[in-house]
Amino acid sequence: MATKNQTKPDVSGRNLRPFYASHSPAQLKDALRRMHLIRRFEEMAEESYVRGLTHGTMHLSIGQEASAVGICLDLSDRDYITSTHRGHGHCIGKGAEVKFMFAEFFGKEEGYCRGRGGSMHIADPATGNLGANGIVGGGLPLATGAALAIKQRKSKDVAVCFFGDGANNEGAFHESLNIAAVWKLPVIFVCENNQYGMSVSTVRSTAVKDVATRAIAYDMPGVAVDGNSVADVAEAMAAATERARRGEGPSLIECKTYRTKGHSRSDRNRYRSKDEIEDWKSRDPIPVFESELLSHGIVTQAEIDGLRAAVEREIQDGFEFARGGTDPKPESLMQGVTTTGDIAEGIGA
Amino acid sequence: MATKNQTKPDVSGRNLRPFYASHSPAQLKDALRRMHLIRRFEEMAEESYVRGLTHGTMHLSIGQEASAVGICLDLSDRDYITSTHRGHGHCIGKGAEVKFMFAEFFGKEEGYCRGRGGSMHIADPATGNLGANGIVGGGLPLATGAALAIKQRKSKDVAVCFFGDGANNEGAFHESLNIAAVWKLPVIFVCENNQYGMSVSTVRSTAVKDVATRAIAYDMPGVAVDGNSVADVAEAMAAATERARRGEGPSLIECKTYRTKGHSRSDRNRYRSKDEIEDWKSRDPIPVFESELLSHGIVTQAEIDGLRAAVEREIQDGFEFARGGTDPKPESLMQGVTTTGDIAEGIGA
Amino acid sequence: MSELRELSFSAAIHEALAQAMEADERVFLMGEDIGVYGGAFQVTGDLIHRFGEDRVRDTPISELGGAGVAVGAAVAGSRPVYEFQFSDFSMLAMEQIVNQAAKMRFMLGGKVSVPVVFRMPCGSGTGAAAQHSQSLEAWFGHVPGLKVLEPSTPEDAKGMILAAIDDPDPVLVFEHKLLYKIKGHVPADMYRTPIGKAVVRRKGKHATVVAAAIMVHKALEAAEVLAGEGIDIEVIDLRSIRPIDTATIIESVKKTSRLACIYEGVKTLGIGAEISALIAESEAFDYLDAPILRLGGAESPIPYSPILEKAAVPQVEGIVASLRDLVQGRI
Amino acid sequence: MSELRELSFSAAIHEALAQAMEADERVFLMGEDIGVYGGAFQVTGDLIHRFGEDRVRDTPISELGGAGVAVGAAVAGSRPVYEFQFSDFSMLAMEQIVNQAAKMRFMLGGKVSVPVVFRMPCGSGTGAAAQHSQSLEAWFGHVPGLKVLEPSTPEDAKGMILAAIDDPDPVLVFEHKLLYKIKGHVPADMYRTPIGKAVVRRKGKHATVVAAAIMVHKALEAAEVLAGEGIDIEVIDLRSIRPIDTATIIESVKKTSRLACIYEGVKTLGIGAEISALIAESEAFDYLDAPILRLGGAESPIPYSPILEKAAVPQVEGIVASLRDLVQGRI
Ligand SMILES: Cc1ncc(C[n+]2csc(CCOP(=O)(O)OP(=O)(O)O)c2C)c(N)n1
Ligand SMILES: Cc1ncc(C[n+]2csc(CCOP(=O)(O)OP(=O)(O)O)c2C)c(N)n1
Ligand SMILES: [Mg+2]
Ligand SMILES: [Mg+2]
Repeated sequence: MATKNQTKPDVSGRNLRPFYASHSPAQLKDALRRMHLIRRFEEMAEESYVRGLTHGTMHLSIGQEASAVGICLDLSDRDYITSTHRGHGHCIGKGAEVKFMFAEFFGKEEGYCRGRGGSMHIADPATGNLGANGIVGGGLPLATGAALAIKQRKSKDVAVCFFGDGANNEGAFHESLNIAAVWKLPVIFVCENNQYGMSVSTVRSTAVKDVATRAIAYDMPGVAVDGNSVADVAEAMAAATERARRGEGPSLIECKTYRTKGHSRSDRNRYRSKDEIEDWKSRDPIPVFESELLSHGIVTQAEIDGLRAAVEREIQDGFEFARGGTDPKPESLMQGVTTTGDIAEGIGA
Repeated sequence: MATKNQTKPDVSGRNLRPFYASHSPAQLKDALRRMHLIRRFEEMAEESYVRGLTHGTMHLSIGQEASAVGICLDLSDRDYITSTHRGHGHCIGKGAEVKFMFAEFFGKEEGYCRGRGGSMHIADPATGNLGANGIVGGGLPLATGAALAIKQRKSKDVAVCFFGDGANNEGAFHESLNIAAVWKLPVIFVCENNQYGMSVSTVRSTAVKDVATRAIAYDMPGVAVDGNSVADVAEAMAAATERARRGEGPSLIECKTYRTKGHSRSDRNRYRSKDEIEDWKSRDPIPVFESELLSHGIVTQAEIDGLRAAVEREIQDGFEFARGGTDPKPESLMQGVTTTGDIAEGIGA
Repeated sequence: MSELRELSFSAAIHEALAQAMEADERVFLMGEDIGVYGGAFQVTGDLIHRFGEDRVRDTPISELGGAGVAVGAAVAGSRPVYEFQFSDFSMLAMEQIVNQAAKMRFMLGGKVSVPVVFRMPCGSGTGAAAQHSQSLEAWFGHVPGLKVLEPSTPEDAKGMILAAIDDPDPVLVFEHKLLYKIKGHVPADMYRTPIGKAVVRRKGKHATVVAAAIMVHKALEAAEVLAGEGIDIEVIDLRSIRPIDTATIIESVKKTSRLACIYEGVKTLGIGAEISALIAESEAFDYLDAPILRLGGAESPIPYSPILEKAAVPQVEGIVASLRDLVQGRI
Repeated sequence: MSELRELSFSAAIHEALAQAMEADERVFLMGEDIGVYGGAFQVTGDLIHRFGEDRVRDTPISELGGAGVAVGAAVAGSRPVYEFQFSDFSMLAMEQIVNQAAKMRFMLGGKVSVPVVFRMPCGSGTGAAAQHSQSLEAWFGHVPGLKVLEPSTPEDAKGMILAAIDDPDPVLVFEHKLLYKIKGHVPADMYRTPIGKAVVRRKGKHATVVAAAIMVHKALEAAEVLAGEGIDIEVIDLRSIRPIDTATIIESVKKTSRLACIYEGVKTLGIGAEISALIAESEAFDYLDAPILRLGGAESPIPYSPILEKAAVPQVEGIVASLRDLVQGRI
C-alpha cells in the first residue's frame, strides 16, 4: 500500500509510521478532538431523545469514529463526501459545527437543513458534505457523479463515498464501482463494515468474507483495514487519495469496525451477543488513539483533558444554541421544493 | 473443472473428451440438428421482416448457437431457464417448436404468447422456459427465484439464467448472484459474452476483462469458455449442473462468442470492423461442431445432409403454419391481464 | 367468543401470515430484518421461531433482487410474501414489480400466473422524513396487472393479507405505519376480505367522503364533529385502490350529491384524482350539487420538522372546515 | 429566413442539445449507445464527433448508476442530460430520480439545486410490446420537486430541451417515439419554451379537449373531421405535466362547457384523471354541461400484435365518436 514515506523518530527514538510522521502534532490533536466531538455529540443526541427533544429515528456511530476521522482528516472543503443514515461522524469529520447539527435534530430553522432533513439527511455543502442519506446505497451513484463533475472541471479534488457493509449488496454498489472504474473517476469508496446491516450479519448477507475482495470485480485496488485505528484508516486513505489525484481512478477501502449501540432506537440487540459487544468495546478507537499519541509523546494527558473540556463546552453551547432555535412556520412548507417556487418567494437558490 | 469422466475411444482410437464420451450419437446429432434449426429459424425470421410479415424489432443470435444448445442439451422440461431479448436459440435449445414461435412473430393466437409477447417475450412454460425478456438483466432475479422455488420443493432440478455481457453491469446481476450464493441456490448463471452490449464493447463498459472474474465477488466458481464450441460449453455446464444438483449452489459460466448480425434491425454496425466480423464468422460454431463430429466418426456427411433437409422442412412447415394462423380479436385485449378478468371471461389460469 | 377478540393492526397481519403459512407450506416470507429482529415494525415478530429460517427469510439489502426473487419463486410455484421495510424502497424494485410481475401473465398469453404479495409500510407521521414517509399507492394503482389494497382496520388488515396470498395475481398491500398500533375486533378464522370492494363506514346524507387507510379514521373523526353541527357525512373506506369499487361510490354520491376525496399521498395525480374523475365521467355527475373536493398531501416531500410534517398532510381540523364549506355551499 | 426552417422532431432535439453544449461547457450527455451508435432513435446522432467522448458519454447498461451519476454530477456543478434509451427503463432508476434528485433541494433546506435533465422516449405504436411502450408521465407528475414536460411539435421539443437544461431543478422530457419523424417549423435561435404553460392549438366553442404529445395530433385530426359536421372543438396541448397550467384549461372550459381528456397512458390514474379533477374542483365546475370525458390507454399492458396494440390506445375514429357524443349530449 503506497503512502507518504516520510518517517521521523518519536521521543523514544522509534521510527514513526507514515501517519504519525506525515501529520503535525496540531493535526493529530485535532483528529483526536474530532473523535471526542463525535462521541459526545452522539451521546448528547441520544440523551435528547430520552428527554423527548427530538422525534423520528437516529443511528449512532459510537465505536466507528476512527474511520470517519481517519478518512476526512486530510480532505479540503472542496473535496466531496456522501454520507449515510449513520452519518454524524462523517459530518463532524468533514468540519460541520455541532450547534447547527443539534439545531437540525430539534427541527429548527438554524439547522443545516432548516429542520427539513433531520438526522438522516444532515448535509453541509459548504464543507463539501453532500449529505447523509436515508436510502442504503443512495450515496454511491451520487459520489461517483460528483467525481465525474470534478474530472470534468479538471480539478484535483476527490469525492469520497461512505457506505455500510449492508449497502455493498445493493445494485447501486455494483453499478457505481463499475462506472467509476471504467471512467477512472477520482472517487474513494469507503465501506464501514460494522459487521451488521441492521440485524443481519455480513456472514448471512454477503457471499465474501471481505467486502474489499469485491474490488477485484472492478479491477480497482481494495484494502481491508482496522477501522478502529485512525492510523490504519488514514494511511489507506492517503494511498487512495494520491491515486485519485494522479488521475488513476477509484479505490475501495473497507474499514472493519463495530457499532456498540443498537442499529437505531428500536433495536433490541437480539442478533448479537453481549460478549461480542464487550469485546469490541475493549478496542474502542478513542483510547486506542490516545495511548498511541501518548506513547509517541505527541500529546500529554493534560492536553487530552484540556481538549475534552473544550469539546464538552462546544457540545453544551451547541445544545443550548439549538434549544433556543426557531421553529419553522407551517406557511414555509413549500420552500425548497423547487427553485421556481423559491424564486417566487424571493429566497432563490 | 469437474465433469463426467467417462472416456471412450473414437473410430481412430483416440480418446474422446468427456462431452463426446458422455453423450450418445443420437444426442449429439440432435444437438447439431437444434443448432441448424436455430440458425434457419433466425434466417427465416429475418426474411419475414424484409417481407414485412412481422413488425417491432428482433435480435438475432446467429453465431451464438453453440452456447444455447450446449447449455440446454442435458436439461429436462422440469429445469427452468430465463432467457433474454436475444432468446430464439435458448427457446429452441430448450425444446420449443418453431411453428409456434413463427406464429408468435406474426402476432397470431397460435403463437406461444397468443401474439401478445412477440420476439422479445417468447416463452414456453411447458418446457421450463420462463421467457425471453425485454429488460436487460430482467431474468437474473427471476431465475434466482425459480431456483429458490426448486429448493423449497426439495427437488433436484436447476434454473439457468442466460444473460449478456451488457447485463453484467446491471445491479440485478450483483444482487442476484449474491443472493444465490448466500442461499446456495441451484442456479447457473450463463453470460453470453458476444463482446458488445448493443454498440458498446465490454472494454468500454466492463471494468474486468472476463465476466467470469466477477464470480470471485460471490465466492462461486466462474469459468470462461469458448462459446462457439458446444463441447466446451456443455462440459462447463455439466460441472455447474452437478454442483447445483449436489446442493452446493450457483456457478457462473461465461461463453465467449459473437453475434455476426447487427444488434437489431436498426443497427448500422458503426462500432465494429468488417474484419472482426469476418474473423468470428470463420469460427462459426456449426461447421466447427460438424467437423468434430465427422472426425470422430460420430456422424457422416450424408446424415448431416439428411438432418439439414429435415430442418428445412420443419422451418417451411412452421412458417406456413404460422402464416395461416388466427389474428387476435380486438375484444380479446383484456385477456391475461389478471386471472380475475380471465376467470370472468371463463378462460382461467 | 371470537366476537370479543381484539388485536392490533400489526398483530392481525401477523396472525394472517401465521395462518397462511400453517395452511399452505408453499407460503413463505422474505424481507429485510424480518427474522430474529421481527421486522422494522415488529409485524413478523416471532414467526422465525415458529417456521424457521427457510420460511422466514432475511434477505440481504437488495430490494431489486429480493423482490425479483420473490416474483421468480411465485412463477415457479411458491407463494412468497415480500416485505419492503418501507414502501419507499420499492422504488428500487419497480422494474421487477411493474415490468415483470404485473405484465408476465399478459405477455405470456395467460400461460403463467404470478402469486406474489408485497407488503408496503407507508405514510408519514413518524418523523422519518422525505425518504421514509411516502404514500405511493397511486403509482401502483396506475399499473394493469397489479392489485392494490389499503386496509384501515385490523380486521381488514388480516382479511386482505389472506386474500392477497390466495390471489393468483401480484398484490400490494399498503400498511400505514401509524395504524400498526390501533386495536380492533379481529375474527379468529381464516376469512378473506374481498378484493375490489369498498365499504361504507358511516352512513350520512349531506356529503360523501372517500378515504383510505388512516384518512378513514380522520374522516370519521371529522364526521363526528360535524354531526354535532347537524351535518351528516357518509364515509366510504375505499380499501381497494386497484380495482376501484366505483359502484359503491356512485351510489353514495347519487344520494348525497356532494363528494370529497381525502388522501395522504401527494394531491396531484393521487388517488383522489381518480375518484373525482370516475364520478365526473359517471351517471352520478348529474347529481352533483357542488364541485368535487380533494384534500390530499401537500405538493412537497415530507419534512422532518413535526410542525411542517403535520402541515404536509390533511388533519382533522382542516377536514372539518373543508367539509363544512362543501356542505354549506361555500366551495 | 428562419421562418422557413423545417426540422424533424428528433433533429430539433439534436439541435437543442448541440446549441446547449456549444453555449455552456458544463453541459454534457450521458446514456446508452448515444455515442457512435447515435442513440437508439438517432437523436444524439453525430454529436460524439462534434463534442467528443467526454461530453457524449456512452454508459454501461446501468440505469440506476447512470441516472444517479447524472444526479451527483448535477449537484456538483455539471449540467448532465441523461437519455433513457426507453423511458420504461427509468423504473430501474426511480430511486435516484424520486428519492434523491426530486427531494434533495428540499431535504437540504434549499442549499443545493439539481440541474439534471432526463430524456424519456415513450409510447406505443412500434410493436415493441409491453416493456418498451409505456407512457409513465403520470408517475413523475405525482412527484413534488420534479418538472415534467411532453412536447408535441418539433418547435416545442427544441424549446423544452433548452428550457430543461437551463432549469436549476430536475426536469423530465417525455418524447413520444412516433413523433421523432414528424416535421415542423423550428426557429434557429436558442429560444426556450416556458415550463408550465399549455397552449391552445385549435380554437373552438363546443368542447375543450386536453391532450399531450401524440394525442394532440389525433385530437386535431378528430377536430377536423367533426368540423365537417359543424362541431367545433377547442384543442389544448398540455405541454407541461408538472406543473399543470390549470388557468388555461379553466378559461377554455368556461367557454365551451364541455371537457374531454385524451391521453395514451393507462386511463386509471393517468394524466386525464388529474385534469378532470382539477376542473371538477374549480370554478369551471359550474359551467360544465356534461360529464367530463376521459379517453385513456386500456387497462392492459401494451400487446405485441398490431391489432391489439391499436386497440390499446385511443385512435382517431374512437375520439371522433366520443367527442360527437359528448357535444350532442349523449354522455
Ligand atoms: C434501500 C434501503 N433499504 C433498506 C433500508 C432500511 N435500513 C436502514 S439502515 C439499514 C442497515 C444498513 O446496513 P449498513 O449498510 O451495514 O449500514 P449500518 O447501519 O451498519 O451503518 C437498513 C436495512 C434503507 N434505509 N434503504
Ligand atoms: C434495462 C435495459 N436497458 C437497456 C435496454 C436496451 N437494450 C436492449 S438489448 C441491449 C444490449 C444488451 O447487451 P447484452 O446484455 O450484451 O446482450 P446482447 O444484446 O449482446 O445479446 C440494450 C442496451 C433494455 N432492453 N433494458
Ligand atoms: Mg453495517
Ligand atoms: Mg452482448
